[in-house]
Amino acid sequence: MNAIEIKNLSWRYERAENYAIEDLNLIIEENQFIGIVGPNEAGKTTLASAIKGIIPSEFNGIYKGTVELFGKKVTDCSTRELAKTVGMVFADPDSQFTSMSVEEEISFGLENIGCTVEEIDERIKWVSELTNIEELLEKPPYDLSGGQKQRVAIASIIAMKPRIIILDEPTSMLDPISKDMIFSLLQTMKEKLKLTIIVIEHNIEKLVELSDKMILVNDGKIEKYTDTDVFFQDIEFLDSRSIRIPGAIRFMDMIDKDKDDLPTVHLQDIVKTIKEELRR
Amino acid sequence: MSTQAVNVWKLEEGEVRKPGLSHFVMMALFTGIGVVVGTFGSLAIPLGYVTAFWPGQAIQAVGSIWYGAWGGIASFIFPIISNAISGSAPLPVSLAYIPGNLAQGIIAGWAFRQFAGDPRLKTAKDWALFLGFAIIISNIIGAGWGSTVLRWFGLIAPDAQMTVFIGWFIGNAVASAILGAVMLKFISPIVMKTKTFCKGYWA
Amino acid sequence: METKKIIEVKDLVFTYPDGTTALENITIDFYDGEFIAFIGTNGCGKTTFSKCLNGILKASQGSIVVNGIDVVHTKDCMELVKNIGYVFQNPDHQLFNNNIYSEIAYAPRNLGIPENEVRERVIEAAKIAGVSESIFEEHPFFEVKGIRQRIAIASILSLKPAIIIVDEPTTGQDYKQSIEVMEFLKMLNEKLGHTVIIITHEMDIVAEYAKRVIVMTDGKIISEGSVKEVFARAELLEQANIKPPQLTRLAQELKDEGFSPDIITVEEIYSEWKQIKGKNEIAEKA
Amino acid sequence: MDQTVKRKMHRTIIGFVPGESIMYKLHPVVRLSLYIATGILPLFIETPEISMLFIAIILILFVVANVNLNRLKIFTPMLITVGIIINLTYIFFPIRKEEGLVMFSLLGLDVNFYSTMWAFAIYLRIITLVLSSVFYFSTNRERDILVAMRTIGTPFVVSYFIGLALRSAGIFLEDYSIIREAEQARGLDVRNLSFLGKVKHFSMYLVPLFTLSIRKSDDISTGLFAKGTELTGKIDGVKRADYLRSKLRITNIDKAWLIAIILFTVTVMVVSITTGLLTIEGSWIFQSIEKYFFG
Repeated sequence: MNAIEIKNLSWRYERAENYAIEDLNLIIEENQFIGIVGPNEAGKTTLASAIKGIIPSEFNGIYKGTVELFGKKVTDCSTRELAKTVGMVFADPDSQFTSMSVEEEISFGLENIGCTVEEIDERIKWVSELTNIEELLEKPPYDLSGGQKQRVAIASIIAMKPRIIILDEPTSMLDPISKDMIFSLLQTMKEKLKLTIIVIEHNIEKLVELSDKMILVNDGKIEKYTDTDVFFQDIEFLDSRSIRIPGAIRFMDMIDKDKDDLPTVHLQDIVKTIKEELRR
Repeated sequence: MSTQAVNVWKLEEGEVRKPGLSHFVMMALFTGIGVVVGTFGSLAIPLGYVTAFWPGQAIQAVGSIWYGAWGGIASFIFPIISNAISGSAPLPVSLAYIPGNLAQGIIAGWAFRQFAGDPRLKTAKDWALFLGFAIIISNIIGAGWGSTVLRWFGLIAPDAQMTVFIGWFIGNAVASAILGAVMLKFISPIVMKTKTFCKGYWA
Repeated sequence: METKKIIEVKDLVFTYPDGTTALENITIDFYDGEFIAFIGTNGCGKTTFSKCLNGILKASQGSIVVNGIDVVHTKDCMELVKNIGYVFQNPDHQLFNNNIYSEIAYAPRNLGIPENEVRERVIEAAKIAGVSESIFEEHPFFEVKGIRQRIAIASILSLKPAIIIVDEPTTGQDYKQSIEVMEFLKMLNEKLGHTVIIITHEMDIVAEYAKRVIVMTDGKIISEGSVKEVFARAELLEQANIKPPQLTRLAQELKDEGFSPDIITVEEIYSEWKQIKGKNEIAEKA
Repeated sequence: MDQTVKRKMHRTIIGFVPGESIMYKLHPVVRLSLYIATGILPLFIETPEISMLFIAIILILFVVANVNLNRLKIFTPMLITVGIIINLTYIFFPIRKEEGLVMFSLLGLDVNFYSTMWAFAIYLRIITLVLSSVFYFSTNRERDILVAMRTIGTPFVVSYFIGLALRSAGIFLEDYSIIREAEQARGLDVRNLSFLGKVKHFSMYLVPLFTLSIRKSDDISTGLFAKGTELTGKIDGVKRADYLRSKLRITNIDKAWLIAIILFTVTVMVVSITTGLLTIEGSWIFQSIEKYFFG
């Protein structure tokens, strides 16, 4: 089943001169891990907001076309239905933390979608173990580091068990190790929870390791939407769009310049391939 | 000088403004700001309940100019919290202050809408509205009410009410005129372009 | 070549008011014209350290001398500001003027510089930072984040400080913007001779631009040296919870094949690859 | 060893509460009712010695509750100025001066006996009230306040609003300290500023604070939308679950305390209204001073 189906979507913010998204079509199947890349202001966040229904509900502007989630138009969904279907985690962890303690932050969303106290209790236990925040449950927001806040933000969305989860630069404030933790959490989620996960990230090196498919958004349009290895076939094109190519992939590209098969993209596969090449 | 002032409160053609979650959030943020400013105002010059220098009234007035009734609600809630935190008024006194605090907020918002003042304080009329309604009249009512509350609770000698009233009025008015003018002059241009800015009382 | 010491830090200790020690006995020197990167996990003390350097935070013990000024004891914050500029991570914390021109002019005006020279400085700083003169009258609030960040940098540049510290210059920026900011800092460093210190989590950025790397953990400097030296010490980095850039890690995984553990660019790994491959082929033939 | 040491204090927006305290054994609603009781009772007590007893009890509570008494320091200047103001108003504007009980003259000003005694009684009363407020905020975290509010039936939207307001006060304070550093980094020296300069400088704190708040308000609203926020007490016609409250149940001991606090408060109120026991005239101090000056 298609998790997301976007048809001819255009959106222009009130007062803006140009369309942020123009005539965009996209189909994302269930249980996929999608990485979205592209320059800033290209329309990545706008696209995510349209999937989540924040656009057109929370912003004024001109909206054309349709966005369907599991066959139902977002514009026909109530806020609560949307919350149950799509979860979204934003870049700034501070403005997502609106309660006075971590457990309250997680329970707030669950109360909104009508969970009972017992359910909430269970889900908090489950999600805090999954995201490794058990120690933080009673803490207030100003007692947490940026990384901890980002984990709480993710936990509070996962707890709502949405079928689709969108993360908009979820690791912007984090050091490399904390970034790894978030990404391995995403990996676990994908495997265990059979979710559809969409991640917007500038850190392509990490996205590559997890994404089934990658989307390049540029200038309000989708310029490329393919399997991850196919995505890196044409490095010159990606360069022309100022997309950072992970060093190892660039190196592989230099090695098999004249080969036609798909590039190896995962770091461990690259290590293996190089070892094999050297033995040949 | 172009005196052809535009009425910033008039809806443009086809413009739809409706209250939403973002107004609620802005009200909470503004209340938080008021709590901080109010608490520090009370602690900075520690005169206890006769807060002779309390810039909090500026937050109240400006809040209702920018955010209409949302700012009005914030204007009577934040002093309860900031007074409790700074210990400058006990809970019962704080509750008794509510009508005065509401007046200190909402009069400014009403006057600017009623008489088409520009929050950016562009003309002499805007300044007159600001000083006349947002500062002088608001604080006369606020200080009048407040000093009466203090007398009820026996916290001042009944005959001292006039003196306390004058002290209160001057302290609040001077501090708030400065803070309020700075806020309106420097921040209104930004606030007015945001969607939470209220042209009416609720949106 | 003898270069001048520009920052001398001796036995620096910083303790927060609540009693937690953020920095412990740091002793290090920085030289004029260096390009330095501070790296380490969140909360390792790198930001605290850099704030001590320009006197925003007052060191609890020890001494810091910047260009001959005793940072810990000086009362003259102007003198200090002229020598060491600090760009905060979020530009919104430091933009407070009504238009972009006065934003950039703010610091030189604080120094009491005559208005015509202020104007020159503003124009120069804006030009270097890539802020167009056509938006001088605009309100900084309405610019996009990339521009706001440039304005923030320009507002520090107009002070012409010998040392510039930039906290997380590339956070939230896309690749192109990151490159632009970093190329710009590189230009300040190489062409204009500023000493540049960046605080960052992006190891690729460190590998490409920094000359010297300071690794911090729990308020201590646990490793320092050139980029290659530091990234080659895999175990030490692990201790600091830091991972070298992807290519370095690739080379380190291929150590047994003969790759050096301090590779940082694609060109290096490619030329080593050719060498090793060539050797293997010769060995096979023999 | 360091890792196992429990933290001595918990942070709140305005300061710290002790890490461990006997007060935490009580349900937040009991603590709130204690606050309300200690916030009302002093208004029914005129007798100085009983007010002093009350103050002593609150100070003992501070110690029992493990609160760092240093916290009281920031309130000292205020308590002193309040004392001065009360006394001045009652010296300059004496009450019951017609009785003509002048204790002594100070710089040509008659110091009226009854007025002074009254000022003293009122002053003690205000100290009691301030201390009870400080005590409440020194032993309750924000979440306790919210739980207590919800327990006494405050509508969800109100308690949520208060929570969000407190949260934003926290964000506001954090931003403020960063902005202060940023200004310093650009060579702002407040000491050298003229009055007008100081006013202008004031705006330099405000502008970034507000611009940040405006940006954040947008982010927070979309964040709340993303969580399917409903600010009503009912979801689908069913009462909204209250997780936080469910975690803290009211025990029988809590109930006993509640009843005791209410009974005590009501008793004191009744005694105060119906008898003369708690009036200033009934005070032993009042009577002795009266005797000393006027025989």
